[in-house]
Amino acid sequence: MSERKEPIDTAADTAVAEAPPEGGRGDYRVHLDAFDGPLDLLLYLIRKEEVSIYDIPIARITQQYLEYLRLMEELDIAVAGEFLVMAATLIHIKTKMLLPRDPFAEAEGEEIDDPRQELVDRLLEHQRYRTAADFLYQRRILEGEVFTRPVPEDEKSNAEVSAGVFDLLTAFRDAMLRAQALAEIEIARDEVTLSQKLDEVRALLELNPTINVRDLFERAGSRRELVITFLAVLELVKELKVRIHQSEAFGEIEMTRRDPEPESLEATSDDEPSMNEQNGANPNE
Amino acid sequence: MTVDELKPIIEAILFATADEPIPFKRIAEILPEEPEAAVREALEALSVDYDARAGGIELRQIAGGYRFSTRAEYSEYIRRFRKQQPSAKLSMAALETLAVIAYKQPVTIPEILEIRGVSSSSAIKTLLDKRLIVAKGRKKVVGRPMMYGTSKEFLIQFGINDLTELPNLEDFEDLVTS
Amino acid sequence: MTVDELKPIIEAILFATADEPIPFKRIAEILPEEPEAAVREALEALSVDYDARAGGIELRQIAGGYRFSTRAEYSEYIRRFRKQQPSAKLSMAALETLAVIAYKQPVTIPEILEIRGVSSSSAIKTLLDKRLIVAKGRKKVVGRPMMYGTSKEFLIQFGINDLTELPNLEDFEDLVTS
Repeated sequence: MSERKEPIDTAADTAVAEAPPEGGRGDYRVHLDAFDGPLDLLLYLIRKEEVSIYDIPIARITQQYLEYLRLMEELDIAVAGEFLVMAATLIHIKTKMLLPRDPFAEAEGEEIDDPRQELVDRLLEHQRYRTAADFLYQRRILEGEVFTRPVPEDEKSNAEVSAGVFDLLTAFRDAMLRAQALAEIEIARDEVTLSQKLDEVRALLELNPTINVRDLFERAGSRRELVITFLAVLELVKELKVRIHQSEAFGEIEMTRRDPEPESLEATSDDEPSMNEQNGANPNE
Repeated sequence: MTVDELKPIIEAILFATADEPIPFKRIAEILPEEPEAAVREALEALSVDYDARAGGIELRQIAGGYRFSTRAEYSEYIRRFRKQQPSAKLSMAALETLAVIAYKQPVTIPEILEIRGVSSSSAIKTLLDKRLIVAKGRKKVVGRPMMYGTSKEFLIQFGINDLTELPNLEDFEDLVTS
Repeated sequence: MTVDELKPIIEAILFATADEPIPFKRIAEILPEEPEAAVREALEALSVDYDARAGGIELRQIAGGYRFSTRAEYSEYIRRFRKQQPSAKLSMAALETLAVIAYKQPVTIPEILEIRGVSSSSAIKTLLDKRLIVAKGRKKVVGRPMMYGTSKEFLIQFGINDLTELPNLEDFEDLVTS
């Protein structure tokens, strides 16, 4: 059963406990939804039957409890596993109560275990916590009547939080989710084709006559883009648009633009040759 | 300084720090030349002064610190003035879970389930979101579950100075059986 | 109401209202059953009371309204007090940076940038100032950037014994998915 979401109200709680369920079907639903777990339902039944919590007529209460479960199912209220576990516990206690007591143990004056004892202890403990919850409820209401000096607006805009470890976890999770979303956008953007990559490298070569090939590969945002970059470089070599060279063994691999057109050769002759000489010293094509 | 000289200094500090309860230690640190006993005496004298005046304000000890706040009997006027709604209520499930955590802390989710007889995860989430509880490390058992305890915010929102002020759980028994 | 009955109400209202001075008219509006003259008399009596006490606070008429403020002679103490910063209070940016460092340590500034998507240098400075993080040597990559991790102070302020006590995503899912 889901937890109650409505605000606690002591008056309403008494209503839950005392209102007879012999009303319309709608009333049943209201009452049944209000039980916050099997212990709650049991306490309600004990109060309704006006029996002592220390001497629970287990057969009668078990029967009532099972009737309520049936009713909940009939009304399509999801019966949580905890309610079924309690049903089994009740039936188990009922069976134990029916067994004849060990006459020898009784004769020897041994303490006879009441099969209900554990359940009674749990119910009492649960009751105490309910009362404690009521106490907290009252305290919070009282404290709500007390006001402090509000934090000035200028301090509020730069508000700082006093954080706990779960705030750290939440902040970390948010940052990771954001990073993931960003990465996905980037991957989507980087789904380039070979012809796009070729255009991109050609445009780069227009700006820089010599390109470090490793830099070019490192710019790839994905494995797929890396492969496409590699294919683009091969294509340019094949088209005799570039020359690939490595100045020393295991050194940087560079790619230099070839300028076969006479007019562009002329245009670039002033700054190009020195570069070509340098790089061409140890051609590794 | 005399107690009468210390009183207005402390009053000004507490007044200027808005809604945060200030621990005694932090007040004493501002006045390093003064003996701690004198500072404490001034604080207590100040509190007595405010009680004697029976004005609109009182000096209270809360969440291990000192804080000025208005007296509860004037809340209606302030609410009228601020046009402010009372803070959101907690569900019975959340309050019960909070009660278990307050009395059994540090306590794990399985232990809370054991006591309440019902899963309390969403109540715990609510309490964490409202900063009423905090994680208190892991329990050294199989699975190393997270332990939870109440926060300073819990003390503030429930008007408690420290956890020893909570009534004994056993004292609630009378209410149970009667 | 008598002036003595009005005084604490007005005191509570002025105390619980933010820094702006409250015009007389607004105070009178909260007490529609009371004659304006009585409200004004109570306000003035309150002001006289505060002057007579010569405490840390005074009730001043300023910018056409009434406002409590601390007396100028105690400003030095308030300044001193505000300079102390022993708390784990953090801006959201600093908290998120701390979270990334806590969960990814040791981690470099470029790596934090990668995750957060924004520059975190000033947040890192704040965290270093608050001693929540410490430098953990340089990473053996190009540029040899500094690596950061959480400090012992971090463990103390967040109330955990060691980093394994930090909640993980499963702890979080336990709370959400039930």
